[in-house]
Amino acid sequence: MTKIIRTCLLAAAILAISSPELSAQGTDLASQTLGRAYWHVFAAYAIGWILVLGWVISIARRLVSVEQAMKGN
Amino acid sequence: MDYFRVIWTVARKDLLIEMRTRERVAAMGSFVVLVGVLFNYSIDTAIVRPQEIAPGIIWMTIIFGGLLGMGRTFHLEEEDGAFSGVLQTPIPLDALYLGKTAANLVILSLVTVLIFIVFSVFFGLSFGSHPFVLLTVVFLALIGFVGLSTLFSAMSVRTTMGESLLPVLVFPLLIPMVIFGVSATSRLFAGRPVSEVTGSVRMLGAFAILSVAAGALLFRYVVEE
Amino acid sequence: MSGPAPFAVRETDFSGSPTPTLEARGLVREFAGFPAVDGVDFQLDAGRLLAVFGPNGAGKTTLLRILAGGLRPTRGQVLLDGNTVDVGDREWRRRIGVVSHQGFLYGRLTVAENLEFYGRLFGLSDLAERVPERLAAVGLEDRSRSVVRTLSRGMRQRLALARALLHDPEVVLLDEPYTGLDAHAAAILRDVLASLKDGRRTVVLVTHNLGQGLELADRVAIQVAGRFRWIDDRDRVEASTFEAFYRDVVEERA
Amino acid sequence: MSQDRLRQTGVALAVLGTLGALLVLWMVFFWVPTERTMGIAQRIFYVHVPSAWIAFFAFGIVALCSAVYLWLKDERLDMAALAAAEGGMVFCTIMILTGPLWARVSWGTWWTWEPRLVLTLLLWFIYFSYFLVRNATENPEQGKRFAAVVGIIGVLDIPLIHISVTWMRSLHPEPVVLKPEGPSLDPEMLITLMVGLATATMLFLGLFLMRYTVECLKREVDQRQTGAQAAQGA
Repeated sequence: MTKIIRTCLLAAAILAISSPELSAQGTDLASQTLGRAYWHVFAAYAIGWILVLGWVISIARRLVSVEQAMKGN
Repeated sequence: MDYFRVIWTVARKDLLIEMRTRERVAAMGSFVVLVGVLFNYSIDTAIVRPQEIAPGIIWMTIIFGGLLGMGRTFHLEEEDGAFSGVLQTPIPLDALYLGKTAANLVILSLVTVLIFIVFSVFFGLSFGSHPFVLLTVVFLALIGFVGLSTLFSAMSVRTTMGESLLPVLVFPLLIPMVIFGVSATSRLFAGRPVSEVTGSVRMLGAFAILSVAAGALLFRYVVEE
Repeated sequence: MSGPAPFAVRETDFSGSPTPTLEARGLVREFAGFPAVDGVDFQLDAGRLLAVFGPNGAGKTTLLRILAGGLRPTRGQVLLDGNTVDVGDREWRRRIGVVSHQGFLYGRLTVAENLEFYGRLFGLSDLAERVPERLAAVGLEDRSRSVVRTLSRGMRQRLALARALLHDPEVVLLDEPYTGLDAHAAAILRDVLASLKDGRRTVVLVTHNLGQGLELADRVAIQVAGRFRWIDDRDRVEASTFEAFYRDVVEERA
Repeated sequence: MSQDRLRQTGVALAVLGTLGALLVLWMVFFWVPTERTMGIAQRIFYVHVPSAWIAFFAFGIVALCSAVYLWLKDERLDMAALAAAEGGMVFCTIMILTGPLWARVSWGTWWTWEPRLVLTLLLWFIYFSYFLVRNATENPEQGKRFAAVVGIIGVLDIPLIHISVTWMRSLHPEPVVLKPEGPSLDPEMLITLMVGLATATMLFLGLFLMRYTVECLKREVDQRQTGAQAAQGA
């Protein structure tokens, strides 16, 4: 599971950094903050995905254990 | 009429016990004095004027010291199962809650008076020129605080975590009291006109009513088994 | 000193009503899904005493707490004179008295203050006469100003008894009242229990002490694992063989 | 609705929500224009605000179910409140963690006493104590009631907390704070935000329903087990 997540994160990072937005930007803002800003945006969405995914996994695990208990009886 | 007699009976009993043992007042009182001493050494009076940060410190002392005593509200009920006996009597549970809240309010008011005395003696604070407004502000805030902490101490005494649970439960809810209490007292200390604190007084009033009403409404779900 | 206690009953209630006074219908109480009381039914006429025997953990105390209105049954109901009573029913609380192995007393208050406090909560108005009278009945008249903490265990039990009966309850519930009593206190308790059998008071006594319960009972029940395994009139039970029978019921040989 | 239907609806909503979340990702990184004054970091907005919405929405469900639970004593209401609280806690955590990321870039500091930030932090702690009291009693029924009381008091106090923190800020204006939802929200930004809100709502409701059905199943299993134990013991 962690492998998949890691791969996804890497892929998304590459996509994000190579996005045309990055080069189109830089006129309005001091360019030295841009890389960091993208990193922050990326981290924010990663956090969102990971936490929701964590909740999904925890629900799924409880579901599996409950269903096993039901079969066991 | 009967309702108020029940409140009075419960409050009187609590105060009678407190007068006999002085457990809670002693604990809170010494806490308050010692905080005053520690506070003196925790700030550099050459840089910070005590008068400027006193309102904040006073309110934090009220909250920490108060919670120290409020957490014990139901301990005196638990020995020999006295509280189960009280629950077997035909009294309305909200009256029971209001009685205990009233007793707590009296005890905490005494401690608060001590806090103000300690801080004025130790740091030579002046409390401004509107003592009655200050009294209203403090009293309203105390009602709200006692209302919440009495309810939650009834809850925490029934959990496995006991009193350590109380701050987690109560502190987030105390933000209105801290913000408006501190703001009003610092303005009064600084001798600002009363019109600047009426908004705070109103908010503290809302906080007090909300806490006590919610406590009276929900108390029965906390003590019911 | 310990003559029949002057516990009066209000005359208006129970005027020989033919309906069962206290009734339980299918009482079930679960704790975390586990049934502590599991389908208890009984009817008890006014003025009679039901003794419930059972081993530890049979759910006797839970049953008593439901009857006392301190615990809501998961299913089933308690009826008094045919009317359902609910937790929080204040009229019901006014009519019952509970004696438990706990005294429900404030250790920091004096003997008289304890009774006065509870008397006020029950809304009694004649406390000035009632309290000394009741203290005399349990032999504590000269200790009324002592702080409860300083009393011996037996004295405290006697005070607890006076407290429970202060408001002249029509229904008295006793939970292992003999636990930890000295001989003197036990004698007083026996006298008080006997005086409660004035034909107008309904009593439920829960105990694992067969002898003391059987002595006074009109009806006898045996509770095992939450259920009444057996219930019958006292005069259908032979006292000499009851112990063996009880053991058979508990171990499911009967 | 039967339990199976609930579960199917839950799964369907969750799948829709996941697709929506992918769409939001694409929109955020490739489609939506960059906000002029706040720059790229403003894109955090599209995960931050929907999370905030869910955190408060879920708390509303918690409080409502808790109040009715105390009143009607129906176990299902308590289970619904629990499921909502769990989801609310997840989204509240997302909100609290993404907030500082944004603040760091646009305001130059990880934490500011921005009222909504403070309010969320306190909301998080109220959620936290909801779970704390729930698990800190020997009698689970009591824990459920305690949690319900916390939920109700929380929802009553939140408006007051909100007023006080907002009022506090008007006293001490922040140096650079610029409201993200200023008047100049581009239509693209608005669309992205709307998609984000819809996505979060679907995701939350779907997972909430799934969590709720799991709790129902759990209770069934518990009952069966104690039934079996009672039968064995008898």
